[in-house]
This record gives sequence, structure tokens and C-alpha cells, in this order.
Amino acid sequence: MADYLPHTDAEIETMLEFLGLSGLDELFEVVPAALRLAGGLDLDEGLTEPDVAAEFEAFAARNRSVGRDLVCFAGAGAYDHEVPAVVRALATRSEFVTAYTPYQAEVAQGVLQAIFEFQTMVARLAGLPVANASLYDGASSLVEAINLCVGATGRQRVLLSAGVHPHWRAVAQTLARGTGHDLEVVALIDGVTQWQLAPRGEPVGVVVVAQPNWLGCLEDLAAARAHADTHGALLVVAADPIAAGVLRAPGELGADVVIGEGQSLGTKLSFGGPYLGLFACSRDQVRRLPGRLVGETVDVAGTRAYVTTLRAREQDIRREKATSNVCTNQTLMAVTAAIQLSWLGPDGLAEVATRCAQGAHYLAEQLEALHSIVPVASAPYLREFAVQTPALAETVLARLADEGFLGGVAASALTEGDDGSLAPGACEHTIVVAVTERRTRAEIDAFATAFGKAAR
Amino acid sequence: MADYLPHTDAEIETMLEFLGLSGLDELFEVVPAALRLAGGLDLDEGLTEPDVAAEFEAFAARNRSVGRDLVCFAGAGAYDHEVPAVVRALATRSEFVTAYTPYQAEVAQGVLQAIFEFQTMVARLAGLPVANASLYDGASSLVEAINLCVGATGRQRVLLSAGVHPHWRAVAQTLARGTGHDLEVVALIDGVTQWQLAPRGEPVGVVVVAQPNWLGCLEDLAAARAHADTHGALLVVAADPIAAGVLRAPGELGADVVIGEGQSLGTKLSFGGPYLGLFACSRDQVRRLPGRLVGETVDVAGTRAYVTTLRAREQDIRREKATSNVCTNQTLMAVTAAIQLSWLGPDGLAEVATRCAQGAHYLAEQLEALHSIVPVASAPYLREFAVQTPALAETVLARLADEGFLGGVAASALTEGDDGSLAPGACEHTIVVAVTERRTRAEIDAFATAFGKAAR
Amino acid sequence: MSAAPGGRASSAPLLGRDAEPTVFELSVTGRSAAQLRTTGVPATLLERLVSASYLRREPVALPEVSERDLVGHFTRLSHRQFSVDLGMYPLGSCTMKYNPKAFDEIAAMPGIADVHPATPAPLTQGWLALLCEIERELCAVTGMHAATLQPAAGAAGELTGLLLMRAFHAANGETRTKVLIPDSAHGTNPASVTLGGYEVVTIPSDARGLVDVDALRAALDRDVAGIMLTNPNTLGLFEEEIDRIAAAVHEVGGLLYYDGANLNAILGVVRPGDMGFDIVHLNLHKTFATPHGGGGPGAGPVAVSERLAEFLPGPAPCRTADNQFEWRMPPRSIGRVHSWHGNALVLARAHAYLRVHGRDGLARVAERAVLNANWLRVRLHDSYPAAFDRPCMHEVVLTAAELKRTTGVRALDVAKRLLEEGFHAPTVYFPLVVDEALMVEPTETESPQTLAALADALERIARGATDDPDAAHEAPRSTPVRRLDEARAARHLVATEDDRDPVEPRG
Amino acid sequence: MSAAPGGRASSAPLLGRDAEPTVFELSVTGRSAAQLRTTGVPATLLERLVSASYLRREPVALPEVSERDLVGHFTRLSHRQFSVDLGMYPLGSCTMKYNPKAFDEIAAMPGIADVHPATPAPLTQGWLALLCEIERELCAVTGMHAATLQPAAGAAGELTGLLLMRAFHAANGETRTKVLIPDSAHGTNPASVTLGGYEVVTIPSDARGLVDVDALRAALDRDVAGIMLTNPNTLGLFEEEIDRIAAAVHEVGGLLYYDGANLNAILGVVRPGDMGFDIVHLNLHKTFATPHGGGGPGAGPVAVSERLAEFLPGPAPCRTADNQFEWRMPPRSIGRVHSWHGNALVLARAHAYLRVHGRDGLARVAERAVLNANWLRVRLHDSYPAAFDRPCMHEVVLTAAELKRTTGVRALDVAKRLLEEGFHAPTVYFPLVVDEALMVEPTETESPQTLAALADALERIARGATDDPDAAHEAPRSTPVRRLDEARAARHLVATEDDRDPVEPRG
Ligand SMILES: Cc1ncc(COP(=O)(O)O)c(C=O)c1O
Ligand SMILES: Cc1ncc(COP(=O)(O)O)c(C=O)c1O
Repeated sequence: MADYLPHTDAEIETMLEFLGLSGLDELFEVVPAALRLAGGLDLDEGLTEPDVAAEFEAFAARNRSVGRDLVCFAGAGAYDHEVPAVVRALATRSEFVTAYTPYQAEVAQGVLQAIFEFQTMVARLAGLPVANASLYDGASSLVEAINLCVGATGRQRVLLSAGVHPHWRAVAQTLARGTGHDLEVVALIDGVTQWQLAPRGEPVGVVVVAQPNWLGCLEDLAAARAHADTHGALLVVAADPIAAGVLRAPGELGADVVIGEGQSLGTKLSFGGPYLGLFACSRDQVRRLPGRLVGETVDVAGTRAYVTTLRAREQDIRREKATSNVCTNQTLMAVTAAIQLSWLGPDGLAEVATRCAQGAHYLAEQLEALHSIVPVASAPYLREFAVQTPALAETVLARLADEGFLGGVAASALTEGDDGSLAPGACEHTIVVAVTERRTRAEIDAFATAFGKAAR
Repeated sequence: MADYLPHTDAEIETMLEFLGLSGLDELFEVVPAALRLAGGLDLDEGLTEPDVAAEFEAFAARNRSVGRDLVCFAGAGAYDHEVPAVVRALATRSEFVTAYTPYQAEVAQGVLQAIFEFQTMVARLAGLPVANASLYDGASSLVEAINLCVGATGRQRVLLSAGVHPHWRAVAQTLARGTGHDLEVVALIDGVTQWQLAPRGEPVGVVVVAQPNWLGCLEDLAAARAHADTHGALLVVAADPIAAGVLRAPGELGADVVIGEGQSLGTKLSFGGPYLGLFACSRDQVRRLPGRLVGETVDVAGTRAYVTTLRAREQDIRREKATSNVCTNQTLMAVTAAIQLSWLGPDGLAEVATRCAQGAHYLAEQLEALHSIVPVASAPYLREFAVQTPALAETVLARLADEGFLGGVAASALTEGDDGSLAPGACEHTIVVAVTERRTRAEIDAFATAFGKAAR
Repeated sequence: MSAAPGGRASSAPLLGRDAEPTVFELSVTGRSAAQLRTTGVPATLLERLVSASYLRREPVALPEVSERDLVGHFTRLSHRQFSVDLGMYPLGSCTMKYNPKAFDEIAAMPGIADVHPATPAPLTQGWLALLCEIERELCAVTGMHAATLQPAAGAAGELTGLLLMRAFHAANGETRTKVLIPDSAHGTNPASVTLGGYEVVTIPSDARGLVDVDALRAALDRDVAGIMLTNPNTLGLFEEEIDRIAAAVHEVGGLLYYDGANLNAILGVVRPGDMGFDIVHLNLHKTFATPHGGGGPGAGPVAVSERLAEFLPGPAPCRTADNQFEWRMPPRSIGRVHSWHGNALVLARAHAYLRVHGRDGLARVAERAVLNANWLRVRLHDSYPAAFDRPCMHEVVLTAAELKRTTGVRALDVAKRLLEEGFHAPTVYFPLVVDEALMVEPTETESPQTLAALADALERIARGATDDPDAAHEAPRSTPVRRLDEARAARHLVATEDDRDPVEPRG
Repeated sequence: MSAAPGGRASSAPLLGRDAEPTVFELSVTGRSAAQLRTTGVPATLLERLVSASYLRREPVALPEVSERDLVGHFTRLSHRQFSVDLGMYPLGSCTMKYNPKAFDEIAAMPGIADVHPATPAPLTQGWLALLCEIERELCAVTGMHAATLQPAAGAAGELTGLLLMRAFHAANGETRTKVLIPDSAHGTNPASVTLGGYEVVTIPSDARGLVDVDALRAALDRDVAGIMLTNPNTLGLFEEEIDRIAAAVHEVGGLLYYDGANLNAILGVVRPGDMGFDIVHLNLHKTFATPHGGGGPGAGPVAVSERLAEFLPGPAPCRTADNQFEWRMPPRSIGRVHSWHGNALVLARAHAYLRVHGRDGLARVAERAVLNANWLRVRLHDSYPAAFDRPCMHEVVLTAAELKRTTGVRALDVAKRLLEEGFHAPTVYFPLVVDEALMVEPTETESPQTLAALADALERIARGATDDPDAAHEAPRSTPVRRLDEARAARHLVATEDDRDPVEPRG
């Protein structure tokens, strides 16, 4: 059977002859014999595509997936939003999928223009003038935002609201091992960041807050801005792009950098990746912007055209002095998001956010009526909220899964105990529940009933 | 929510103003008031796409599909062959899917060239020099073949082997109501057409035989040709395109017209449609060829190009004198077949046919060992064969379905009793079983066991 | 290594204007792409299973390509193909509207697409229920009583309808011989009439572009089996006297056949059944937005009034008393007209379309389609007058006769110039009764902005025809190939790779 | 009606050369495409759920388009984009091989793609098993002990590797400050070193294009945390003295980092682990044929030797004693480097690729890739000599220095001319150490015919450079846009629609 290698034996002969070689082995004569692999790789023999597909069916059968097996009430940074067939059909066009980074602009206007449109949409969502062509995921956007702000202020001290997604904080902490940035977490009380509790000390370069935060609570961005101002620090807002459809734009409220996770914009749950790091900033910071940036220009004939620009920031030119090491990013997800946002339009995006809020509040009311399930915070929320359950959160979720529900995300699965976001000891009993616009009233009703039973 | 209509209210106003109309109603003033629908159509209100998709999920849940629910041993003109992702990916490219008939050749070279390649492949499979751009299905190809031959010979009498698919014969019979052709069936004995038993009478214009026939048996094409010659008739062979990968080409054995059902070439089972009518003929008959034909030519600059040609045969030019009324055909399936056959290549096609034969014979052996299940014929076969079961065929198949097998097709589901293809009274106990290259040894073993139990 | 290179993309319009080699030219002996399941079935030699006398000695000369070259070739071919998804396709009579992507996924659901057509009815209740629903919907839209879903396209529907006509008359003990057709009719109508065993009688159009009712009356006698009409007719005009026509035909015992290719114009406004039609075919690939596939597949269901229902093809899906579904043969059925149950996946798409639109949505479709056509008619009045200057329905037939007279630029030239302007061409030289016809059907899914751009382009072409008629004669110049030598194609038939002239053409 | 027309396809290269309007220019107030589920959830006013002080007054200024225009726009954009599926992409260092379509379907299976990343491990045993398999396979291919699958791309892998290096030295109580990098290295390497908190020390290449081992030795001391190498290096040459290099670096307590972007050349022939490397990242979007998506997503897993395994990021998928799977944090983990578990669907595709090829298949991949590159090197010797005239591995760096000297035609011009010839351009001006570099990587999925056509085209360009150098300077002339004013893009930044100059450019 075939693989993907076109060469026939006869052709290989001819080519070897042309090279004056007597066998394929000789191509590797430069490799010291002692290093050459004797027995071949420790892998099985190859299979055919349909055999491999059958293996994947077997893997798939051992997962409980959303839609097929479970009704999804989980969020925590990954949401079950509507992705219409038209978005899939366009985003999977092979010209987008199998293209490389647009190095030859003359034959890459398709991707370049799509990115330009994506940048515009992200900038408008953020309320800031510039957005890049994407980063890996929300966490990497956070890391790059911190790096940008530290670079701009020359101060390595970072105040991170405990409302920022625990995984993102963890990634920032990991990468601070290299940069040496000093990350300090500011606690939440009743779901909202308490800037007055921020640790004192050295001057702070960066203040980071999430809107909404990982417990679903809406933060007071003005307060965050004010706190940043007391330090002369830059403000980074980790904003959810669906919520941004109805919330005041962080840029208008004073954010210098707005980041986010773009999975909600047309990308499947995908077991966590590939997702989409969003990144927007003020005009002042554009020369520190990480990643690729597409700009508009004209060609020699005066026709409008697009090209990657300000490349001097990038690693392939600036090398060790680059603002970031990111090269391959998540362009296909960015193109997808541009298509999804065009499909939604202004009213569609607002409608999605509104319906999420309606569903979440409708569920929350029912859960509150059960009394045993207590909200973690009283702050306003949109799509997501956290509750305390009598039983251990993990137990509750396991029981709900048996009833066909992915009932939320246990706080203990995201963060290890007392990280400042929850009351001490609350973590093991906290579930973060999300309701998207795809959840029907019947699903919510059934879930509330099941939750009531499972929570005991 | 949106539908697919772009007009905003404001735009409609502007357009009506431009037309000097005061309402959309006035567009229909030419329609006599008495005829105008008063209460609107007797349909429900519109739903959104995701709501409709949910309805389809419900329909789908009430079907037992091949792969998901049933292991397929059914054939009878519709086969569960491998269709690789690459064929689906190419054939569903929207340029092919959403194009019209290639009337403007300058912007339709994609479809035109794909059809040209399809024609070449069909002609080579048939062993004849010309093939058209497709007809609706196997049955329609049969009808058109008869019409062509009657036209060419001027004789309306048609001898149809009982081995031709019963549904195709039925369609030919229906359409003969209009043309007045006189169809006579020639019986099979032991699975093979008995030309010596053909009814005598008026000179015959057309002789039709299937290779293999619907019981899976291989026919003696030389005998069919000889019988046609005794009448000076033309010979039509309904050839299976997978079998054609290993069988001698009908054209080389004297067929004047070769037809077939092309579903096996990349099209899903699709509950019976859209499928693909194949049609090839000798050079002599090209001016009687039904349907579209693509030819090669050059443009004004001398560049090679393709165009529909010999259009004078077609209904849009010749109107009532056209050789056929077919306009819309099954181009997308023809393009699919061209891709699938290119994927297969000469050896791949032969390998598929060979593996089918290997699987079918492997199963047949096991069934024969059960003794209670008796082959209907002793003629050689490839992918498909017919057996007699003690229990009623329908009962056997219902039992097999409970075990997860689509166990074949009951002869009684295709033909009403004594149509000359089976021994009198055998029909209700006959099952036609097909084994494609996709069936594993484990599946066949399990099926044979289940069949043994179910057949009693 | 004399095969063509599979990785060279100079035929892709993105880069160049070369001809794309055929897949056979990309072929290299011994190369392959196919990968099959590992089954474990004993690999007995074929010659031991089937006598060698049946077997071919050489495999079929199919192309031998790598998967990579296969993908490159067909992807490049797709780039050489215009489609709705690329831009407007104002082809009159073809109703090339936008085909919603959602329905591609619906038609590919495993529980829908992977069902064997001979699966017993108890195991396919979903499909039977779906087909029954579609029949009901099509009857609601047409105002008819029952329908067959078997015909695979409009022409197949026509022929089915004519056989129903024949069966009906035969059941009444009559053999009628003639079917009337207006001169503007689509070519499939007369062709179908012939295959239905009838003689065609052509009825002229009158000065208004409508059926000449007097001529019709004159042609009517008891030999007339019926008349085939579309309404709006192929000139895009509503036959206002349809009730008089119906009465006259019915009076002589004839039946009225409705060619549903133009149904888009009247959805939810007026129903063929209410106009007096007895038999209606529908082109689901036009009105109900199932994509046309470069020439097919389509679906051409036929709906009939109560008195014809018993003759419909079968077996037909039916609901039983206990709300199950089964296949039944109508009592006096003409028989089967498709290998299986019709183009089922096309039917499924049409159902999805009908469900999304619903009662109000369908009426909106017709309104917008008619609005668009009339806007173009009025807007283009000075440069390309309508052949018949009266309100049109969903399409309008313009004429370039005057343009040709003054500049020598013909409808064909206009069509080719329009390609350069970024639009597909309208249907030209049809219907036959209009001189230098340009038949424009915008459909409801094109926006006012697109209509305006089309009108601008057409006007630019008209103006240019005076200044530089050669540009029009030479158009299109920006497409991958330019005007073709169609005569050569017919004269020197190269219909397969094996007919190819050994002399290599350029490119 | 001042919005751009969505149905005009003149920007599609099939027809014309216009600019495509942006989706914002297609926007018309009040138009929309979105359709959402009907849920029955009470439609409480948002202001009653959330205080108005949080809410925006105006919706976000997203485009308002019909589904039809949305499809037209992005379909046309796709026609303005080169891709592997259209033709050869001989971009050096990028390993643009054919991406098998089968894996698109595998990665879209509901049981694979529709799994929420926070689903508890007992409900995602399939995914955990799959990830463990992939880790095992990558270790087998690289000769390493354990791997993390979290890094989302090569650069993320590099940084992860450097943090591992740092953690390793820290665990030994050492703070080292420098990392060595050859001058030919990819730009991500030095950038990652900086972000890893190290100082970059550049090691020159010698006359053979290999690491100057003496210079290396001179740079080595106990401040050196390690060295980043690729082998074959970015010149496509195998570092023959890798064992000496490894010994020298290890001698001072440094670690060897392997940049796996060039792994394609040595699959199944030699493993980084056997060469002495301690840390290896792999670019699954290069070697393992996961498509590049116009710039991403990729995946950059990092495999390490046994002594580094305890530092790997986590949580990591692990097999338990009773053959179940769970997430575990490695004992001295540096922590998490991805929001979730890495680019899972990319990993899944790579696994499929590894399964199809298997042990022998992977070795064949390397052989064919190296064969193709050497064939081109020898074939092009006279027109574009290799920068270092010795057998290369999977790619070859040619130089147009002599061409430029004699004709004024530069590597950039050659690249642009090649677009006209139907090929993507090679990587140009990289690696930086080669003058007028043309870095050609054919990959194993291109056929000998395609190689020959590429060579013909390059030779044609070289010959043409003498006759008509202007043609080269003006190239490309057949693409939808021609050479761009890149300076203007940077000088006068228009990075969003809102930056747009009110003066309309042409087209
Ligand atoms: C008016 C009219 N009638 C009949 C037909 C025939 O339909 P089909 O092409 O589906 O056979 C067409 C379409 O081509 C048409 O436009
Ligand atoms: C040699 C080399 N190293 C590292 C990288 C960086 O990989 P990525 O783009 O996935 O971050 C690349 C690719 O761009 C490369 O070619």
C-alpha cells in the first residue's frame, strides 16, 4: 500500500545514479557510523490510514465528549459556544490550512488580509488601537503582556489579581523562572480583587486583572486602573471576548494591554488546544508588541495589499533582542475567529453574551432555591459563576457525569488550595459552572435537578 | 435571527421607491387576486439552522446506519467501499459543489477538465472509446442505452437478461410506457442468462446483459454478443465498475454500449442517491450519445482547453429531436469518481476487486460449511453471491440486524417473485450477500456465525 | 521522468495561466495513493477464485499518482472553476442562489448519509419519516395532493409527469397524442414530451411575451393530452390569464403540467394547484438551494392533484395507522423511475431549507427575488431594455439587439466581458424567442450592493462597446483560458485522453 | 448602498486582479448572518441581570454581512493564498510537506475534538492514553527518556527546554549564565535564550559550514549552561563532529539542546539522544506533517534524557499500575507552560502520521527528503552553487551571490520570479551567514518530476537574469498583487481598519 512518498524504485535508482551513489545509505555517510541507529526505531510497523482511523475510533470511545455524551456546563476558560457549519467550511479551506506563514506577500494576500481583519476585530473588542496576529493561548498572552509591560516600565514587579485564571498564573510563574519577574498575587474577597490588600514593596510595573475573572465575577476595572496609577504601572486586562460583546471595553477604561483566550470565537473545545491567544495594546507599545503584525500598504501598481510589518521586533531579525520568541502562532484560529465574528456581527455577539447571562442566571436561581448549593460570591456575573456544594466538588461532578452532564469545573482541578481567590478551605467544595447560549431551558432544568441530588 | 436574505428594511424601502412601488405586495399585482394565497403556506414557522440540525439528529437516530450501527454485508447495487478522506476533501471543494453546468467554459475549466478525465476513465473501464459526463443512476443509464440502441437499429424489441438489476428493469419498463419499446426478459438458469430461451418473434434491436448480474454471477459475454449477432442487434453490458478492475473489458468482448452504476466510486450509500449513471459507447454511436460530452480544444491563444461539445444532440438545442431529455446530471459524483479512481490507480482498483472476491469466497465457504445455507448458483462470482435460507429471508435479515449486521438484501425486496432470475418459489428465501474490501476477517467470522443461527 | 510535474502550480490562476496537465499526464508507472484496511482475510490468488478466462490481463489504465499530486491537481482544477461561493451567478432559469453550508453537514450525518438503500423499513424509520415530511411540504408549497420524490432532476420529473398524464388518460380509456408547449419553453420540455410518447405542438407567445390564448384555443382538441407551462414563464413573466388557459385545457379533457423550475418567484404567493395545474415538478437544486455540483445532482419531485395520485411512481414512503412508516406501491402506479428512492441526500437538504425558512420565510424569498429582478430591469432599461417591457417576476430577459445593431457587440460578447468584471454571465440566447437574449436571474440572496455592481458593470460594457468593440470581441482576457475554438472540439472530437492529438497544444 | 458589493468576484484570481474589499467594507447596518438555537430560556433584559455601569452602550463594531457575502469574501481570500495543496513550497527550514487529509478527519472526530479540557481524567482515558502513546513515540524517535507535550510551537519548546536547563543546574546548586548558539541558528534560539534568562554567546561556523569546534572549546567554561544546536544545522549540513562537541560541552557540565526543526533529515537514521543531546524539541508542524495553518497552530513537544525528566512541565499524562491513566505533576516540575495540555489536536494528527509511517516508513521519509535535496543541489550546481559544496541533508542553502554580481538579480528577485513559474519561493537571506542565500527544502513528498520542474524554472530564471534583468526586478507580474511597498507599511502603520488612510488606494 502507498504512503505519501511518490518515488518509485526506478526513480530512486535514476536519482542515485545522477548523484553517483550506489545506495540510499550513502546519503548518510556524513553521519558517524557509531551514531547510526542499528535496529531501527523502537516503533511498530506502519499501518494504513483506515487502520489508524480505527485506532482513533477506539481512543475516541474512551472519552466522554460534549454533545455526544455530556451536556456541557463546564467553562473555566473553554466554552461550548455555537460554531456554525459555515465557519467550519470557510476556516477549513485548504488554502488557509496548508499555507505557511505569509512570507511571500504576493501569494499570501488571503491569510494576510484575514489577519488584518482579525486584528481590527480584536482591537475593537479590546477598545485599543492595535492587535497582533495571535499568540498561543490565553496564558501565553498573559506572559507576553507582562514581558511587554516590564520592558516598557523597566520594573519587574507584577501584581496579579487572584481572579486571573489559575493556569495562566501558573504559566506566568513558570516563565518568570527565566525572566526573573517578581509575580505577586492580590487576593479576592467575595469574588472581587482587593487592591488595597496588595503586598507593598518595590515599585510595581504591571497590574493584571481579569474581566470577568475565573470565578465569573465582574471586576471594577476603574479600581484596577486606579491602583496601577498609584504605582505608575501599566494595566493589563484579561478580557473574555464573548463578555466583551456587552461589557465596557477595557481599553476605554484605561487598560494598556488587553489579552484574552479566543477559543470561544469559533474553535472547538479540542481538549484544550489549539486555542487562540488574543493580544491588543495601546499605540505607544506597538514597537514592543510580541508576535506578528499585519499592516496595509500598496503594491508597485498602487493596489491595496497587506504585509507583515514592524518586523524588526521579531526574533528572525532581532534575534536575542527580540520582544518575544514567538514565531509559529495560531493563525488558523485567528482566521477562524475573524470568520466567526463576522458571522456573529455586533448584535449576534451581544446576543450570545446576553443569552449566556440569561441562562446562567436562570440556572443560578434554580440552584439557589435548593439552598444547599451556595454561591461563592455576590458580585455580578455573566456566563459563569461559582458555587459551594456540601459534598466534595469532584464527587458532585462524577455523579453528574453519570447523569450525562459535564457539570462544571472543580476549583480544586485548577488551583491548589489557598491561592487567594477563594475563602480558605473552600476550594475542595467549589464548582465553577458555565452556561452558554447553546443550553436549552430543558437542559438547564434537568441539570438543576440532577445537581441538587448530586451536591448532597 | 438571520436567514439567507441580505436586504435590510431600509434597502427594501429604497428599492421600492426606485421602482415607484409602495409595498412588496405590488410586485405581485400581475397575479390575479383570486389566485393569491390568502392564509400563507400550510407550513410551520421557520427555525434556525441549529434547531433544524437538532431535528435531523432525531431523524438520524431513527435510522440504522452502516458503520455506526450495522456491519454491512448488503450490496445489490449499493456498496460499502472505502472512500478516503482525501477524496471527500477534494470532491467537496465548494468550487465543484456550488458551480452550475459549465456553460461559460472560460471560467469552468475545473469542472470541464475533471469531466474529461472522468470520461477517459469510464471509457477505459468499459473498453470503449467514448463516455459521457454522467446520467442519473444505473437505471437511467439502462434506459438511455436502450433508447440509443433502438434509435440506431430502428427496432423497438429489447431482450433484457433477468440478471439485470430488478429495479433497473422496472425503471426501463416504466419508461417504455412512453417510448413504446417492447421489453422481454430472458431467464437465468443457475445464475446465468439462457439466451437460447429468449422469446422468439420480431427482430431484436437491443440485447442487455449484466456483468456480474444482480445475483453476483459472472456472465458469458461472448454468448451475449453471439446472441445479439443472431439478431443483428446491439449489445448493452451493465458492468460493475469495481469488477471491471479485474474482469475483461466488455467493450473488448463486443459490447456496443457499456453502462453502470458508479456509486462504488467514491459515493456514500446515501440511502440510494445521489448516485452516478455511467455510460460509454462505440465511436459509431457518439452522435446518439445521451447527456453531456466534454471535448478538448484550444482557446484563441492556442492554450489547451475543454468545452461541452456535440451539443446538437442535446435538448436545449435539438428540443423534441434530442437524443435524450437529460439536462442536470450527476456531475459532482462524476468528479468524485474521477478523484476516487485516480486515488485507486490501476493496481488499487484491481486490489479492491480482488479483496472483495477474497472476502466473498471466504464468507461463502463458511456459510457452505453450515450446510443449511445453500448457494443459489454455481457460477463464478466476485463480490457478491446469493444464498437460500431455510427461514424466510426477511426474518433472517431482521435477526441479523439485531446482532448488528446488515446481512444482505432479500431478493423479495428487489423483485416480485418469479421474474426469471430465480427458480420458481425461491425468491422469498434468497438473500444476496456482498463482501467488500472493508470487511475484516473478524467481521466475516462473526457474521457467518450469526448467519448460521439466524437462517434456521 | 517524462510525466508532468504534480507540484507545479502555474495553472493556478493565483500564479499563472498555464494549462493544467491531465491527471494521466501526471501519472508515473508504479506510483500510488490508495491505502486500504488491513482485514486479515486470506489473500487467495484471484485466479484460484475465478477462472482466468473472465479476467483481464492488464489492469485498467487509470492514472498512477501520489496523494500529494492528486490533491495538487484537483485543488488547482477547483481554482479554475467559478462557483456561487466565489461570486454572483446571474444565470437566468438556473436560480443560482446561495447554498447554505449548514445543509452540507446535515446531509453528511452518519445516520443520514451512511444508510444503505435496501435497509429494511423498520430500520430506516427516520428516513421514511423524513421523506413523508418532504412530500407533505412540497404539496403544501405547490397546492397539490401527493408527490413522488424519485425523479433525479427536472427533466426526469417532466418525463414522469408525462407518463402520469398518459396513465391518467389511459385509465379513462383515452389515447391522446399531443402535448402543447409554448415557444419560450425550456428544451427539456419538448424532449420529455417526445420520450413520453407524445407529439409536440408549439404555441406561440403573444406581443406581451405571454401564451397567445387564441392560438392555444385553436390548438386544443381531444387529442391534446395536456399542456406544459411554467408560470412565471421562461421570459420571467407571469401568465396572467392562467385561469382562462386552465379552463380551456381542462375543457377538452387535457391536463396542465407545471414546470417548477421557476417556482422561486411565487413561493407563498400563489400555488400551481390553485392556478389549476394537475402535475408539478420542482427543481430542488434551484428553488430549494441544493447546490448544483457543476451540473448535478439535483432532484425533480413531482406533485400531483388528487385524481392523479394513484398513478404515482412507487414504492412510496407512507405513514401507517400506528404512526410507523413503510413503503407502499400506489394502486395504479406507473412503476419505478429511479434505481432506489431518488436523490435522497438532495431531498434532505431541501427539507432543511424548507424548515429554516418556513411559511413566512418562503414568501420573503419570492418577494426579494422578484424585487431584485425588477430593480435590475428598471436600472438597466436604457442600456439593455427588457425584451418585454413590463414588470417581471424573479428573472428578466434583456436584449442586446440594439447594442449589436449599433456596435456589433453581441449578447455573447457582453457575457464574456462580464466575466472580466467579476461576474458569471447571464444565460444568453435563451429563450429562443428573444433576439440577443440576456436572461438575468439575480435571486434573493444577492444584495442590493451586488445588484448595483452588476448593473454598473453591464453599463460599463455597453458604453465600452461603442468606444472599443474589439475589447468585447476579445473578452475574456483575464481568465485562465480565453474564448475557445468550439468548432474544433466538435469537428475533431477529443473526448478522452486516448483521442488526444499527438501534436501538443501550447501551454 | 455605499458598501462594497459582496457578490463581485473580480478579486478572485480566476477572473481579475482587483483588491478584495475588507469584510468591514462589505458591512451594511442591520444585515446579519448568525442563527442561534432556540432555547426557551427566559429572555430577561440584560440590564436586569448586570448593572448598566458594566455595560457598553454601543455593540462592538463588528462587520454586518449576510452569510452569502461572508462565504464569498473568505472563499475569494482563499483564492488569493498559496498553499501546499496548490503546489510545491520549497521553503527551507519549514519542512512544508504534504499534509494527509485523513488526519483532518481524525482530528475532527467528536470523541476527540469535542472533549472539554477540564473533563476529569476518568472520563478522558482515551485522550490520556493517546498522549502517553505520543510521548512514547517521540521518545523513541529522539532517543530520549520522557517528554512534555505542552509547548504550543517550536519556540515555546525552546524556552521550555532552557527553563529545564536552568532548573537542572539550579538543582545542582549552580547558576550558569551563558548559552552557546552557532551563528547559523534560527532566530528563535537566541530570543528564547534571552527569555530563559541567559546570555547568548555566538559560535562561528567554520569553512565547512559546521560549528567551529575550536571556537566552541574556547567559549566553554563553567558559566556555560549549555549549547543549542540543530543537526543537520540550518545550512542543511550534518555536524559530523557532534560527538566531540557533546563531549566538550558535557565536560564543563553543560547540557546539549537539540532544535528539532530539522529532525526530518535523520528520522530513523540517527537519534539526538544517541548524539549526546539532553533536551530536544520537535516541530510537529514540520516533521510530522501537521498543517501549518498559514502561520500556526503547531506543537513543540520537548523530550529529555532521564536526568531531566523530573523537571518536566506538568501535569503530565501517566499510566498507572492498573493500566489506567491520570495526570501527575513531575516531582520537581518547572510548572505549567500551556493553558491546558498543549495543542492536543495537533498532537493527535502527529500520532496518526507516526502510526501510518511506523518504523520503516519514517526512515524512508528521511531518505527521500535527503535524496531530493541532494539531487537539487547537484542539478543546480552551475546556476546556483551551494553555499558549502558538500553533501547536504534534507535541505540545501544555495547562493545567488554570483548571479547578483554578474546580473544585478538578487536572491529576492529569484524568489519573486519563481512565483511566476508556479512555485512558492525558497527561504531567502537565511541563514544570515550566507550571502544571497536561497534555502531550498524540497521535502520527501515532492516527486522527481516536480524537482526537475523546479530546477528547470530556477535555471530559466538564471538564464533570463542575463538577458532581461528587469523582468526579474519586476517580478512577480502574474500574481494578484505585485511587489509591495513594505517601507510604507512600517512607516505609516495601518494595522487595523481604523488606521486606514481616508485616501482610497487604487483597485
Ligand atoms: C425552465 C426549466 N425547465 C426545466 C429544466 C430542467 O431541469 P433539470 O436540469 O433539473 O433537468 C430547467 C433547468 O435546466 C429549466 O430552467
Ligand atoms: C530551525 C528552526 N528552529 C526553530 C523554529 C521555531 O519553531 P516555531 O516556529 O514552531 O516556533 C523554526 C521554525 O520556524 C526553525 O526552522
